[in-house]
Amino acid sequence: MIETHLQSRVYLDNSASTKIAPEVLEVMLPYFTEQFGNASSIHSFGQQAKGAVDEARRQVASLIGADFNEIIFLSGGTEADNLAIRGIAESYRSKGNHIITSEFEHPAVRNTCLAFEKQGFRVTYLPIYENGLVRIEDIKSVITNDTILISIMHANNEVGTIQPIEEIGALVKEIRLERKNLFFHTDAVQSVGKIPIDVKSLGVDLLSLSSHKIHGPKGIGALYLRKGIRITSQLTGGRHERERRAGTENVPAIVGLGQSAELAKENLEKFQEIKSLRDYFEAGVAKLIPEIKFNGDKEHRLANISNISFSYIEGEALLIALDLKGIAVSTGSACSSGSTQPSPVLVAMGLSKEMVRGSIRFSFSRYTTKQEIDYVLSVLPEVVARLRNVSPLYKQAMAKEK
Amino acid sequence: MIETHLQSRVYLDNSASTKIAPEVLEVMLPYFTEQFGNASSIHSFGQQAKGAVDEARRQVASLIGADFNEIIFLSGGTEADNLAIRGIAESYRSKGNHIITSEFEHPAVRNTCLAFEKQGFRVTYLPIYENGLVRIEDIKSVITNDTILISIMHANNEVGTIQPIEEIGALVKEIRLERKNLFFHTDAVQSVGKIPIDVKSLGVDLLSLSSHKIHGPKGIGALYLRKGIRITSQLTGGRHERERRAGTENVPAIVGLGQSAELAKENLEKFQEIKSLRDYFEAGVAKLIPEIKFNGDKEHRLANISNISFSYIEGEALLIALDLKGIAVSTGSACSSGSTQPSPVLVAMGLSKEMVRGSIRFSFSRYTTKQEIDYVLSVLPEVVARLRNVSPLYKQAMAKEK
Amino acid sequence: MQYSKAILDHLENPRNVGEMIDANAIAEVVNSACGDKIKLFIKFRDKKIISATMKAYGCVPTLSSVSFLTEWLMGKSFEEASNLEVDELINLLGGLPRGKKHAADLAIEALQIALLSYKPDTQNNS
Amino acid sequence: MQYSKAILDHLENPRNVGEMIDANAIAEVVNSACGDKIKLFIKFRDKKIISATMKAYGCVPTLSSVSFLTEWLMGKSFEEASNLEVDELINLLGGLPRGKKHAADLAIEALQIALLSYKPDTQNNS
Ligand SMILES: Cc1ncc(COP(=O)(O)O)c(C=O)c1O
Ligand SMILES: Cc1ncc(COP(=O)(O)O)c(C=O)c1O
Repeated sequence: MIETHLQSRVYLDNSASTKIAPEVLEVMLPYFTEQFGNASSIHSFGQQAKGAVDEARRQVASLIGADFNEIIFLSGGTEADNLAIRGIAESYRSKGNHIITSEFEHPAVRNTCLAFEKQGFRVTYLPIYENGLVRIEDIKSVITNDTILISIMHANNEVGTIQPIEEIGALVKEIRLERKNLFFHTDAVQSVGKIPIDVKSLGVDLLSLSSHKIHGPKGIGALYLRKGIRITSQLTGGRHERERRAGTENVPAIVGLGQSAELAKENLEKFQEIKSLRDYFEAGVAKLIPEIKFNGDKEHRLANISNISFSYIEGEALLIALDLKGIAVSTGSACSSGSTQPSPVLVAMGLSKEMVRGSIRFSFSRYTTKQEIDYVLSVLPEVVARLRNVSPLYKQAMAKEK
Repeated sequence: MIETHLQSRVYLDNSASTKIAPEVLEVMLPYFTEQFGNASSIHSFGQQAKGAVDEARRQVASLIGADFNEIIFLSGGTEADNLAIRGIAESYRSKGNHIITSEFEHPAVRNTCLAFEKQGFRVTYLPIYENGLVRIEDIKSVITNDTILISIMHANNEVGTIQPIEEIGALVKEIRLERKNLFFHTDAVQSVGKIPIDVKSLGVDLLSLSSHKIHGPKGIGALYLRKGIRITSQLTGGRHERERRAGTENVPAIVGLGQSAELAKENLEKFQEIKSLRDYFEAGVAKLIPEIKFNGDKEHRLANISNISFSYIEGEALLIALDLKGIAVSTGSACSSGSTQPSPVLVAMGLSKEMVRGSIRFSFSRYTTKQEIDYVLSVLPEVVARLRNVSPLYKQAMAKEK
Repeated sequence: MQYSKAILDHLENPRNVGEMIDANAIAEVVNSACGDKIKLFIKFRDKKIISATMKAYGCVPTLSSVSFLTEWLMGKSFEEASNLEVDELINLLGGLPRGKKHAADLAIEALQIALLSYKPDTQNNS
Repeated sequence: MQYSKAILDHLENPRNVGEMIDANAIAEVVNSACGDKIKLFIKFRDKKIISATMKAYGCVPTLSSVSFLTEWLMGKSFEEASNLEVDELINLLGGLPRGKKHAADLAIEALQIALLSYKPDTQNNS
């Protein structure tokens, strides 16, 4: 039975990772088989590889309005976040020891900030309100002369809400008229390629992106670092990436990231069509299934994410039950070794424990079709009903209503 | 003319990077196209990816005699060296601040040690003698109660000499009977897959390896970390790799590394055949070209590296002249912005400036053929003669001899 | 999570769902750390279990463990039931992924508490 | 290093290699930082350069710059030769990779020093 489903699997977990675009894999292949030189080598094998890396750098820079030399290639979004935070904190430590971030960040930012707390930094975690957005007044009220870094993600990976980065960027610029050493980083791993991004108009100094979220290969990403900002390298060794990040260039993956950036740019408008698909999906769910809650601001939200809490049932059970029907989604609930680690993002948004446990993220891509959504809508109500029927909480709730 | 050569290019720069084995690419492809799940996802896409990562971990562990859980996947040899040194130094800083390494290490080790000197660590750089080997007595004489880490590479990337790792390992074990917090790391990026390696009999606690040196993909490597040793994670974020290294698993590359490890293991004996090819090459060069010097110990040397200094000419010029004949090699001389950075490895071996500048590394792989070597032997003498003819140093030398 | 076929089958087809009004052994247990909850209802007749039903909230193995249990209990004596241990249950389920053993713990806890609640004297033979 | 076709051509086919015994303008220059070395020999007749030869040690653009120079100088007057600037030489070579400009600097230095050594009065017209 599982086999049958596997043939027509519906992948709605594109915020976790995406399928590589065929055009991307195609341009990568020659760099595995023929042009396998080390991009630091002087001979023609090396120079061909270097040329390809340069071209990819242009493609990535162009997607986000950066200059060629402002792009640092590295192993992914996690490393980009780490280099941004560690690199600035270590480099500007003598200018101040305060970092502002939100309660809402990806672990790559959150856990890195936590690590710096142990090193004598003070970190402020801005609250997130029910809509999943930070407030600019909160930033104003906590910023001090010791603040050297603000790191606020662009779009959230669990609910898709889009933060007011442009406003924060403007505030940072204003403050910087008086004190120089304040930098603004945004984790744009989820937003790059999904909404138009121009680093200059956003007013960010550093921006993280990751290839496998935009139909590129895994294990490659980039950090945008505005010209003139020094950063302490976190990987030392050869003189790669203008001495900001050592390690033999991952040429095929870099080429793939470049191509996926170019495709994402071409598809930016088309990507917004996903919104109507998502809205169609949400309308269907709202009609077919009672006692649910849509999480995250309706307006300021990526087109491709729908995060829904299903009362009375547990996310992992729903996830696996859907998986058995060939549908791949993710949950904000992870129960392991007898204790549940509820998504800090949803908790920060003020959801009850139970609603966090019952949350499921459906994330779409430009490859998602209406047929697939219809299939999900045909399966989801029955699966939810079955699990609720088993749930002792549901019975209680029913009883109370009566 | 360049085009003609490109058709029959001879790649003798396998210490810089290798061509991917067709069998490796083949097993990677499905993880790009169909099994593209995030290995941390709970659904079947994710579980298939996770299964593949586990299998690769077994393959890598098996190549070096390690246990499954002792392998940490990361972005390459550079990151492995960084995690080993930074991870141990940060984790055991309270036990001592002395690191022993050699004058002879890859920049990923050397520059990382240099970075720790700035952080209050004392680093001893062991001398390398003319044969390119460290001496165990030197280690004994510099080791103190403050020494927490010894990092000595297994085989050198420029001359291929193989260090007495087993002896050092035995010494470390002996010392550890009295004081616990001393760890031994070896950068085995060049030796893994080329000579049999068993971490237990080598007596190492940490070992770095890199996939693109053994016909695997670029951008992936592994650190062997002996069970029970704590290490400070250098990339914080999600709970990947048992919380030692955050970042979405690079599944296709990990699968490729696993496969390349398995192939390397199968080909270990066959690899020794390269030695006769290399010896044939060196005999040919010695016969055909006067005034050269073979660098590095004849005995304790990888089968696939030949490092030769050609008097009176400069490495880059010879390299490019060979490249024009379709032959890819590398040089220990890099002249940039008007100053030459001579290979610290060859300098440490006591070579004169000029012999360092005139050094060329020829590095073979299991794909190198006798025909290719014959082609090189037919071209090299004429190219060397041409450049010597242009060289004012050659004239002088001739004159002196008279 | 790589779940066994048995566990997945119980997730897709949970057995004996419901609250039994005339049960003579009942338990309601909660894992306070993770919030998982199990209700178990058992009916003995002539010293043998003749039916068992359940309700469960929580992750997959919690649901499946107790669903499995309601079937397994059929026809068992009090003693046989009370001798079931966690490891055996895990075996019968085809194994559990790492970090999920607590699900079987909770199911066994429910069983033990239900058996404790069983009073043979008040046994209803109808 | 992506070298121009012209530079690679001069590497493969260096022009006018050798030391000229009857040169009337000579230079020997060394870049002390990198060790590159150029010897340049020029012969004037009737105020025009009628031949130039060279020897060079160093990286590709050093060799090619001076090889190119020995050809370019043919037929030039003293003034034309002394007006050649580094940037023009780089242009004539089809550009140089970043970090390699010093090669052209050294070639021009050799030229300037050779011209300084030229004494029209001692000019040999044979
Ligand atoms: C918002 C955000 N930041 C960072 C990351 C980490 O990126 P990567 O998976 O490339 O390590 C992710 C994805 O996992 C993400 O969604
Ligand atoms: C001895 C040695 N160590 C470390 C490295 C770095 O490995 P990677 O190229 O995977 O970053 C290399 C190769 O460049 C090497 O030869």
